[in-house]
Amino acid sequence: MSNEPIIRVRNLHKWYSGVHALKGVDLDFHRGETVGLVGDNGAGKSTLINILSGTQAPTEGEIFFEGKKVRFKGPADAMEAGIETIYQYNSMVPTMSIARNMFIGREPLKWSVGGIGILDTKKMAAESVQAIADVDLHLRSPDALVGELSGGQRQGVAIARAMHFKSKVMILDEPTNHLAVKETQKVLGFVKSLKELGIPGIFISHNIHHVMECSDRIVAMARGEVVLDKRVDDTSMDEILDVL
Amino acid sequence: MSNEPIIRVRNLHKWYSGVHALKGVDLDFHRGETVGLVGDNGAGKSTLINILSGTQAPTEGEIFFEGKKVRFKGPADAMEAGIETIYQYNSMVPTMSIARNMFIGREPLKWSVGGIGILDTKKMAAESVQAIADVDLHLRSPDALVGELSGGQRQGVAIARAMHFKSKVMILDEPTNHLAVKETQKVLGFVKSLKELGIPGIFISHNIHHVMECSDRIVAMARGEVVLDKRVDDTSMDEILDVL
Amino acid sequence: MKRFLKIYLEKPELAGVAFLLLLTVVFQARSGGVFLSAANLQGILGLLPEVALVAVGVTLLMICGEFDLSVGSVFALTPMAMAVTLEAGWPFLPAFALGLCVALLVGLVNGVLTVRFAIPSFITTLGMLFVARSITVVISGGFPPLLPNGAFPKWLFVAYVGPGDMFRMSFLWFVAIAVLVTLLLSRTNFGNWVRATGGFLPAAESMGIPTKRVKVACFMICSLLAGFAGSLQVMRLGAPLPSIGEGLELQAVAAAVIGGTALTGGIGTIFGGIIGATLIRVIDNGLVLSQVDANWFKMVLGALTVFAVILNAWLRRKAKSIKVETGK
Amino acid sequence: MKRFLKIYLEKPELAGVAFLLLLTVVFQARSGGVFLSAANLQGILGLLPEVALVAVGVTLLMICGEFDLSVGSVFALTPMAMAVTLEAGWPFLPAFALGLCVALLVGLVNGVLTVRFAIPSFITTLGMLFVARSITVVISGGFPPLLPNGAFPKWLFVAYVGPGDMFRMSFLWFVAIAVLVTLLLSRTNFGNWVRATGGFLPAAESMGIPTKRVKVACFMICSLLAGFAGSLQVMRLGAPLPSIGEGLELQAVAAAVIGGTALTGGIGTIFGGIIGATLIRVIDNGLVLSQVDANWFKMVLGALTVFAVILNAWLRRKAKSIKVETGK
Amino acid sequence: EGPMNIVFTHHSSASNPFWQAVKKGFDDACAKIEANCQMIFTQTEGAIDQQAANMMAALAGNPDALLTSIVDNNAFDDIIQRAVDNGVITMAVNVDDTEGADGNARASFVGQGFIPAGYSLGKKMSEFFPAEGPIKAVVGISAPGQNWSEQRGAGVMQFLEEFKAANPDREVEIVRLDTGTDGAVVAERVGAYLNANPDTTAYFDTGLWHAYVAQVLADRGVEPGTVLMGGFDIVAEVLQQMEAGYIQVQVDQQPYMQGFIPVMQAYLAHTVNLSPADVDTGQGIVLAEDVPALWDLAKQGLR
Ligand SMILES: Nc1ncnc2c1ncn2[C@@H]1O[C@H](COP(=O)(O)OP(=O)(O)OP(=O)(O)O)[C@@H](O)[C@H]1O
Ligand SMILES: Nc1ncnc2c1ncn2[C@@H]1O[C@H](COP(=O)(O)OP(=O)(O)OP(=O)(O)O)[C@@H](O)[C@H]1O
Ligand SMILES: [Mg+2]
Ligand SMILES: [Mg+2]
Repeated sequence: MSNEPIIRVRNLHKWYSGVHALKGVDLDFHRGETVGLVGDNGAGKSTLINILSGTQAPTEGEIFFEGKKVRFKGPADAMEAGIETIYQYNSMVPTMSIARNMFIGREPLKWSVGGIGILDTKKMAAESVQAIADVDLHLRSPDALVGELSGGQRQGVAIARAMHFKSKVMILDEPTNHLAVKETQKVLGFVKSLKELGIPGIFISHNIHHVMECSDRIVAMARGEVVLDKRVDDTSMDEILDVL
Repeated sequence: MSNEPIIRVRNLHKWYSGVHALKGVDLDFHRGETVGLVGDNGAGKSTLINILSGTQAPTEGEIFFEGKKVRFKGPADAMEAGIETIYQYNSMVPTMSIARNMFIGREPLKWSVGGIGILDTKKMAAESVQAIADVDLHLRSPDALVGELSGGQRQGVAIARAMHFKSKVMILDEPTNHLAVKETQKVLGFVKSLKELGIPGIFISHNIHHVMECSDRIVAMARGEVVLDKRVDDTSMDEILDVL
Repeated sequence: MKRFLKIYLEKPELAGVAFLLLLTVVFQARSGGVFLSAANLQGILGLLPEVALVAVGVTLLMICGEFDLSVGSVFALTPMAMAVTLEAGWPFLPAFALGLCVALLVGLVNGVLTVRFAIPSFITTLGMLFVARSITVVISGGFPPLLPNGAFPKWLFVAYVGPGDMFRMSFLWFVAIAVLVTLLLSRTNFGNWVRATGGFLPAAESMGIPTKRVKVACFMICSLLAGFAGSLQVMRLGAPLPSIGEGLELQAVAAAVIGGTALTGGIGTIFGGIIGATLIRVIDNGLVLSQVDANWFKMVLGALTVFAVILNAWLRRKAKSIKVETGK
Repeated sequence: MKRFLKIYLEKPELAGVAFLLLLTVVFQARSGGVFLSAANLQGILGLLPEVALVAVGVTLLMICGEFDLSVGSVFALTPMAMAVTLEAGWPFLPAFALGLCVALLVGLVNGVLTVRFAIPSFITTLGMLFVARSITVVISGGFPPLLPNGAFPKWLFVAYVGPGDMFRMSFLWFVAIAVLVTLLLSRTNFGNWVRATGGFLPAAESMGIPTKRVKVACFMICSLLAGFAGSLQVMRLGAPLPSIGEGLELQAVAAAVIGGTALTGGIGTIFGGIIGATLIRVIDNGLVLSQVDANWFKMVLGALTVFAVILNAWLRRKAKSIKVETGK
Repeated sequence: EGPMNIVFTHHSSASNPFWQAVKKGFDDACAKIEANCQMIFTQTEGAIDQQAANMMAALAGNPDALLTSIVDNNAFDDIIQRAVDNGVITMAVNVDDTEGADGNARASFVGQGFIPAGYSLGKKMSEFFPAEGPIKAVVGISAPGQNWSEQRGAGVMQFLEEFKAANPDREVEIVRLDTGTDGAVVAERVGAYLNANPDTTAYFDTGLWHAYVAQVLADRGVEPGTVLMGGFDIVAEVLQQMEAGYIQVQVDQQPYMQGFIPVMQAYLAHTVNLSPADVDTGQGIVLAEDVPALWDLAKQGLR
């Protein structure tokens, strides 16, 4: 049972209009294992994790989640199944406050009828302040608009949210972009801590040092195909740089 | 004459609604010198360079360019003066092709009347292909829409553009974000090459290694103020990490 | 004090309130005191709830990032459906319910077509503007039926209430609904979803919000309010003309924008929409009292509308440049 | 072949062309062959240049990211200004030039207000819709002046030309202008700026494009074309009516959207706008010929408009899912 | 030979009850002669350019007869001339060229012009004016710039000016308001005006929206007849308000007849070559005492 991969990807293809972005990807993600996903720009990393998180539909191929074949119709399905994602782009609503952004789609409610109810704004403010402090970010107030934050502050809020809502699987697409030194360390610490919590993770980064530091296994992609899939202990920085 | 700074900033203040983002910044940028600008998230780095490149207006303070006091009304003014900038965000039009994005505002014309004329599309295509190849980026065609590129590809195009239009001063706001290993090396190489070309540069990054590698001088900011301003040779990684 | 000023002036709807007060003073003077007379206020307060309800719905939908040009037609269709069934002998409640169901259905169709085929709601609802108006004419058979006297509970919808008969019941309905929608938008998770959907659709989607359903719901609320508003008007005036509500769509959008709602979605408040609608009504009424000649009427109306928005933008900019750390 | 199909179907305006062909066949059958008769085509081609010119301007402006609701009013104001001065004894050329200058001025005011105060053009031009219409009525004095016979060169603007008198001169003007604007948009640096400004304003600005001036220029071109189109119509009909062009604003926007222009700016083609305008005219004309009952007319019109856009979206999606590496 | 093809184009939209009555007369008449008939409305009220386009489209189908309102002296001249040249029986209905047969190639005119109608409304109303004291008349222009509204208003004002000239000793004030074409808005605007100017003698509407003004006055408890009111066309609400005494004079052009008669004339012209003749569908002044008789007709859509 514990040997069965939590996510199994078989023969995954993705066609954008005129671009064959994934060309038959086969991958297994195991419980309690953090996979570092590396690859050239445009290799298809984001495409792969977008499919896993339900934001895009595969053109062909199958995904098994906990052994069952799944077909996510949207991010909501994937989140329901327990996949939490930090996207490379597009993860914040700039016209809304930090506190609201933290909880979009998962608002704490004072009471509700049929899923719709009154927001518990106090709890939202308190928890978001806490979550942001947890990533060492200094923000003025949870009521500031995300659109008025600096690049790194915005990324920090996205990280804080994902850390707050830990889930069965964590996917992080270049989470340390825009982040300052301290915050980057926090994020790397978080990724490492996933293993202790038994949460499998997929960590995309162009910084091979970071990837080697945090992952158990490294998967390298190039032009829509997996070109290397080894445990960190079985490979070396040079081998990875070589295939890229 | 050669001792006079190319850009002199005096007592620069910037108020966003409710936020005092720059609190009296004094800085000199000299000819032939690359300055590494580091600082925490939200320290005010982007704000500072946005003012230098004309996208934002300072609330208070003065800027001297080549000794003359200037007041940029918009990015066009700054570009005219010779300041070329790669922004942290917002530098591409996603609905337009790579070739067109490369040349927006500086289109090569077959002939023109009063500044308006017929595009030399062949030249645009050829030069953009060349410029992109120069940053080691593999792109399908110069006609692909920027909005359909991967994060790194997009950043690569922005870099290629800036490298193509070398100017009197180069400002780079976190240019290596989203870039893969090889492309990052290209960019660092480019920053280093600025010195040889005698072009002063301002290089923002959260990767202290990169900054130390490329810059002559390091300026660290925190909470809207300059807290460290030393030549690379006179400081150390630890001192910098200390003030951050 | 400075801080207080800043925070308040930054709210776009409060710039609207300021302009409203200014206009009140001007019109009061120009009309020789008639503008604020009880009878005139009574007149304004009769029509206001109806257009303001439409503005409330349109504002909500615009915050959600969509458009509805068909509100004017629904405004006519709902009461027509009600009147025709009333004339056919149905009791009030089922007839009224039927009317509102028709409105909901129109909203549903608008919403489903828009999100299902991913086409601009501008087009869907422009088509619906024609379709719903056409159905109105068809079911009326061309000749508007009379609302049989006593066929509907006047006391519940249009009777005068309050001191000096200043208000109508419709005003109370309007206030209740406005408060409800305001709370829905600002205090519930649904409201959060609406703002997120209109603010940045890709982010809202990737955060697992059922954006399609949120949009359809907003379309339906918008249509329902327009239909209800139309019914109020018809009950007040006693006869359903198939032509009522023509041009209401642009007026409602204008009200929302004057009140600070962004055409691109995500930004705005219900209160702002109401202020916008009130401004439009007040300008209209004040111009009549100022005896502006027919040919010039529209010019002043148009100019004042633009001026309202300019003032609004200007005040906000001023407020922003006040240097106070708000701690935000 | 597959690749060819893909590339062509992905162009939104070509889906419009396909629908146009389909409709032609349907209407030709339903009208018993009248639809494609010389007389009817002549009729369509008489009116088409006028609305299509307006659509061209509006499409350009929408690609630039702005809206113009005042085109209908300018459509009436320009020829009215011309007619009034003609009646006052001016020769044709100065009168015509004056009319076009008025149109340019309206565009300038629209543009300057919009960019100077950073307010939505929806509001500026909605205000202008009222103001310009009001000025039209005022200068006409309520009653349209007579266009003195022979006061304008019929041969240059509205005379029939071509085999079987199929075309009017206005059609040639339209073709010439359409080609010009198409080239302006696709081949010049100005066109590049327009697309960039509408595509993503912050990027366009930071790249040093004078976005404000670009916008104002587009407003002026849009107004100018509307005014010129209105003049053509008045010269064709021989009477400057103060009421022409009402409702044209929504029709022009609809034409642009049907032709694939995005309401958010940056995306679209002039040809698409023309196809959209043609579709609207053809649907209108075909419905008349198909003897659709008056009360149902609007319903079919609305439904077909929505259907055109749905088909458009569907075809494009199909084209996108064709798996061919286009090397883009 | 097959059934006759008759087309009716005019300047109004489908949500206008007056034209629905014309349509009923038109359809009924067509049923009687078993003709193939089509009435074409415009999308927006008073859109003459659309009407012209509709006429051209309809003529492309080679109808036997074209019935049309001629709301502008020039806009339709060419089109009608060509129709006549092609042998289409062409008649003006409801509104004619102000120059009559001289200004246009149409064969005949059935109906009553806007200006005369306005004039007779004013004239009839003057019988209700108080015998002495100042007169303050408000003319509500429903749609400034549109012929139907401007000309009706002009007719009323023409009479009022004559009245003023004829009574030099009395103070006569005439005000033009933009009242709009939406019942609720008209009610609010005119209601507000009357509020501010309680000394108003009479309100003339160029459409039927004064019925809603009457509603407002009734709501406010203003006695019927305090402000005299009159306007055009008959619908149920107008009759109701006439009975209540708020509306004194209404001009009714007998729309059903305007739809019916021209079809008959066209039929005669087509079958036995009788030339169509002008028909005045009546000054059509309706007063309160006529109302009971009208109810039934109105219900059937005949008036
Ligand atoms: N919406 C789209 N339409 C067309 N092509 C696309 C689209 N999105 C991505 N692509 C293409 O698919 C390929 C894979 O993109 P993807 O974003 O998965 O790359 P990536 O590995 O995440 O790169 P990076 O490291 O730069 O983020 C690229 O060639 C890209 O141009
Ligand atoms: N448009 C804005 N409105 C209000 N506050 C803003 C706005 N833009 C930036 N700020 C604030 O100004 C401060 C400085 O932001 P800036 O973008 O200059 O930081 P930065 O040093 O570039 O940070 P990063 O490394 O994260 O990019 C931050 O506190 C930010 O929240
Ligand atoms: Mg990526
Ligand atoms: Mg920054």
